[in-house]
Amino acid sequence: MKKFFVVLLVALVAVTAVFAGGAKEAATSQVKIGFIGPLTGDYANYGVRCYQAVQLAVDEANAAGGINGAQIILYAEDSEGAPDKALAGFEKLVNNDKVCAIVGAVLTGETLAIAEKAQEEGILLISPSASADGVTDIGSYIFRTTPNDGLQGKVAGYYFAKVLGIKNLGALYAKNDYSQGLYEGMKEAFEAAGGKITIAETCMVGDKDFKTQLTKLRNANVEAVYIPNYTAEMAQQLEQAAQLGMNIQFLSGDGFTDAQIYDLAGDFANGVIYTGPTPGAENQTFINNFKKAFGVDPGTFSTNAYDAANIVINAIKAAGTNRSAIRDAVAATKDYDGVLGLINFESNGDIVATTGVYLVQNQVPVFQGNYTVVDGVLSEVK
Amino acid sequence: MSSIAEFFQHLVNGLTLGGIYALIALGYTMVYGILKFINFAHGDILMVGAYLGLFIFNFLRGGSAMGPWWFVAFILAMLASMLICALLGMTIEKLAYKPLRKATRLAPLLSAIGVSFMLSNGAAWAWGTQSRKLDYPFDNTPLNVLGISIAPHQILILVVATIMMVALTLFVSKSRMGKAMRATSLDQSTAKLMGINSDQIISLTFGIGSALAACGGMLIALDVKVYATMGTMVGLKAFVAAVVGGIGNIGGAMLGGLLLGLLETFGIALLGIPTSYKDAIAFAVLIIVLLVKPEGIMGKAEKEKV
Amino acid sequence: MILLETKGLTRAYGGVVAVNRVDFTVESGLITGLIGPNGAGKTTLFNNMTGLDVPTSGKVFYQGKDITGYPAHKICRLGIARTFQNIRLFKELSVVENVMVGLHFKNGEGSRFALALKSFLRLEGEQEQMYRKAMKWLEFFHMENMAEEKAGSLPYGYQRELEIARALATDPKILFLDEPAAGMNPQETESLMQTIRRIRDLGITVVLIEHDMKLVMNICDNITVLNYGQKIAQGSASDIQKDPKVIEAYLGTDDDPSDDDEDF
Amino acid sequence: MLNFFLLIVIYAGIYALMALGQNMITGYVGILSLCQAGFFAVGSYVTAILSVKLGWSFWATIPVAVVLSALLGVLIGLPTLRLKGDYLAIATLGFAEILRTVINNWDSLTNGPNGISRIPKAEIFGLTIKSKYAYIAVIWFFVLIVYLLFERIAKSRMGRALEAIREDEIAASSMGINITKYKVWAFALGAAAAGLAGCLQALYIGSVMPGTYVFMVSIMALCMVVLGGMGNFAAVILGAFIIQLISYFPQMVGLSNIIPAQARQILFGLILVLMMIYRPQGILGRKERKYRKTTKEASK
Repeated sequence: MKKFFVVLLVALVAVTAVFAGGAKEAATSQVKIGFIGPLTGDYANYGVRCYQAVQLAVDEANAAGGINGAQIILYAEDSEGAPDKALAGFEKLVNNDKVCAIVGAVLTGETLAIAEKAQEEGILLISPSASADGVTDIGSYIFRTTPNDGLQGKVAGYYFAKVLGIKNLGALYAKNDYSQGLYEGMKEAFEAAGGKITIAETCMVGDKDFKTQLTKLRNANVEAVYIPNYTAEMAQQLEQAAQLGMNIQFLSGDGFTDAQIYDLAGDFANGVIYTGPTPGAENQTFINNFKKAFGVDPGTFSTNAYDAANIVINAIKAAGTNRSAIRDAVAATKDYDGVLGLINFESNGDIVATTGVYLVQNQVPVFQGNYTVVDGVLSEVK
Repeated sequence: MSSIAEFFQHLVNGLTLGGIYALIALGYTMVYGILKFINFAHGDILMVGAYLGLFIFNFLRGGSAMGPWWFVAFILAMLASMLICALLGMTIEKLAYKPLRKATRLAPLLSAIGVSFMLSNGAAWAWGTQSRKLDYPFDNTPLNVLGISIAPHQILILVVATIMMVALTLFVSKSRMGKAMRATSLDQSTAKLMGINSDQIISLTFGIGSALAACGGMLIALDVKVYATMGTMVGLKAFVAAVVGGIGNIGGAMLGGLLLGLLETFGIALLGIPTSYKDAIAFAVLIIVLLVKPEGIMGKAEKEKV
Repeated sequence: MILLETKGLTRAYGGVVAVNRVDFTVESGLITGLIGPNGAGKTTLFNNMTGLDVPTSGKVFYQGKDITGYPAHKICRLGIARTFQNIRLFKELSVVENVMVGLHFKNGEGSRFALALKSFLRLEGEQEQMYRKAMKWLEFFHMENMAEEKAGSLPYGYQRELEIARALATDPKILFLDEPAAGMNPQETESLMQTIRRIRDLGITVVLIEHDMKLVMNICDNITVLNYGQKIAQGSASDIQKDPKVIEAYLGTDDDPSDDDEDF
Repeated sequence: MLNFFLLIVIYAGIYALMALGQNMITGYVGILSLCQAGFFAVGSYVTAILSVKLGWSFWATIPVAVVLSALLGVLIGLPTLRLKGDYLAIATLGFAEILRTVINNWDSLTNGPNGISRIPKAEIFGLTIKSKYAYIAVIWFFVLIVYLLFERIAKSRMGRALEAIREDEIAASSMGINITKYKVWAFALGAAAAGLAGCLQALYIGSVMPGTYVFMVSIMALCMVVLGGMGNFAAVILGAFIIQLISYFPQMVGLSNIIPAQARQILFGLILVLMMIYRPQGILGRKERKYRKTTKEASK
């Protein structure tokens, strides 16, 4: 009766022995970095795209000779979008693989869960996408290459009110950290700038039918609708809005930077104004390389992940594999010229960022300017 | 509610959503009716069907411009996808469920969850995690009727759901196979004594249920795009719809689906329930219906023999 | 003395009236038989008296108290126990455990909360006590050597007896037996008759549904006959055997289409 | 590797509590409930809210979480426990989803989708619980307590009543057992155990977010019960340990560096199917209670 159990145990032990033995033979001329993000489950698409971007950065660095001759090895762990799984991945990267820095995690919640442990362990954690306020305040080892929701929302709010002159705005956001964070940041700024949110509708993550919400928005007579969400959901919303005969200005956030939106939404994307990172000179090269490597467009946070990986790689080049030295080197990053443009970090680990504004015309985003908000005043950065 | 037009707009939206639920619920209710277990993998078969349909459709239409051929290609793709999914469903039944006929009720349930895992993650592995668009096989410009916008694909969904329901009802009530199915669902061992090969019938039921899922998958794909986890929530809601309508009852599945779609829509639109509680509405309805009439709206009560 | 009686008890399922205004009385200390062709409503009447079913109209009185609509567990606690037509043992539990379930609410004194607490804290002693009581009942049926076997694995006849033992463990004043001799051979039936008499001698009133006329006529002090849900006769064995209505009911209903109504 | 193994021990402990509760509900009374994730969430959030927002000590949050989960269990149990089999399963699943939706939307209390983070560590005798060994000690201490408690209940008259209900509700009620009361009791006990698991999860992870408490968590708890052996509390703990070992095994041995993440999930699905086919009664099976050994002679 217990045969099954015995066989299972023997198998587990055997495999453990084989792999544990194998792991020890690792060559010395290797530099290990880690990645954590949702690679399966509902958020897999965002995690996988970030992972691919990091992989691309690592491959490119290795092709260019690695770090002082040493090859970089990327260990990726799946968080499934849940903090406990993220923590397990973190433990494994830090204790088993002994990576010297980690790019991740992708979602705010899971990042918050591992950030504290990263701080305790003293290992660099640089998230490409955890945009909620307060993430980097957990400690000195926590960085991110995405502007916090506060900034992006602020620019969006002031831009909508002051530049576009919108007085009366509707919103449709998802009840998840990213979407709600952007909405709340925007709302605060928009209302501070004298605008009014007439109607705010929400949806659940994974919802694909927004007709009810859109019908309510349609009948609320607002001047524009803000839809900060992920790519596929926004494509869906734009298309369903068109099906409902809504002829209204749509506004969005950096979820729109994923070129896939044009595959999914096509012409429905035209006319949308959105905020997003300002592209650096290398942006197009990155997009082309990404497509060549993985056969798909980079996702919303791929650029952030790619830059984060490169910043880590550069820091290791400069400072070696000591974890705290890497942290210091990253903090000292000065005008890194990435695909996001020039990158610097604030003292708390947030990216010093400006937010670009784009208008989609004929399925191509047209850059409208680069903005930041200082003391409640929107100013264009040239 | 600002106008009558808005009311009817919500009605149209609710009916389409309900049509989708109904379509999937049909497959659920058939399988449940015979095997009495929740086939959690049903939603994932739907997803596989949508992917296959997408690939076949894109292959068939090649580089041709949109026209009548696209619609033909779409229908052909749907039929092909239904056929493949029927085979897939039968294979799954044979490998993962058939050995469990005599085990506890929990065994097939967990086995189905295992299958669901394998299908959805397998799809993500093979076909990537990004959403894909299934192009409309026709001009989908919404029709404007008295201020109500109706997209042609919404009409298609309702029409196909109705056709499927009628066809299924006829099949189950009139055909030899259908009668054997009903007999099997009532009492497997007696059906066996009557010379009905119940294994074959169960396999066939799975085939039909899976084909229905594939058909639903392709129609839903028009509405929600194609991605690896597309079947999970919609599958669960469809099951809820099947239970609300009365499980094992084809008309009930249709009714439950439409009811659920309408309630989700009007619950938000009329009753002012926050939209983020949309999923909760479905489950609340389920619980209320089960408490008032545990066998579902159109189901028949079975009293335990004492 | 009338221990239990129904007054105008009616139970209808939709249009089908399974039991129709039946007045049924159980005299204390006697063995009462309830007979009738298949589908006559006997089990339905049982279910309505033991709380497994609620009458459409009419009342059930126990020791003069209206107990209509009481849930089954309450009725059991009043001292009314029963067995089932299709044996309903706790098959995965051992034989002695089955009887111990019967002792569930009876064993010990005081409030049920105190009982539960006592059971929780002074486990061994309490269980030991229950075990001994249960074994006593098994001895009554000469089944003590099967105590640790799974109830589901017992031979059919023993399962029937175990069901009776379990019911007796609830310390009832009335015991309802639903076709206790069904499926038994003549020897087994004979021994069952002895057992039923011994139960009566314990001071327990017995009510039984039975098709085995020999058994019924032999041991029942009082017999009620149902047909089509209605009471058609009541009296001693000899009265019943002579009653023309009863004779007609038994001879004339062989091809009665409503045969399967018994299952309600 | 050892460090990672310790993590598995911690997670196994947390899930073992949930599985013990599930076993009380499903293994003992035979109620197919899919609601453990909901009670797990309630426990986690009670600890998170009380300790972060009101500054309570971790230990003080435990009784509140346990009682609240149990009350919720009663609240959910009273209406749903009348249902049978899969209907009950789907209704309880519905309740779990509703709970999660409420948590996700009640921003003022739960912080909505962002969850609550930086939950303070617990202290005991002036020492802060920090190391993995300390967590293991605390978590498995609770596992032991709940195990002993449940095992005790199982052996008492209540345990037998619950088993009787599982075997045959009608017969049980005819034996004077108030089946509704016992079912609700069992449900509340199971819920309380899951709530306790939630407290410990919140403490160890240090943050809570709605995305954790998905339907899969309930399924995992159920798998642990089935794998271990229904109605067998010790086996269920073993089941929890094995399932966690299987699901984190690729990470522990570095297999996750080689195979893609999806393959790991596919493997898990496959194991689930194979497990059901080859050993549906679990590793140890149902525990049979012997009150007194019958001697061979006695049966002759």
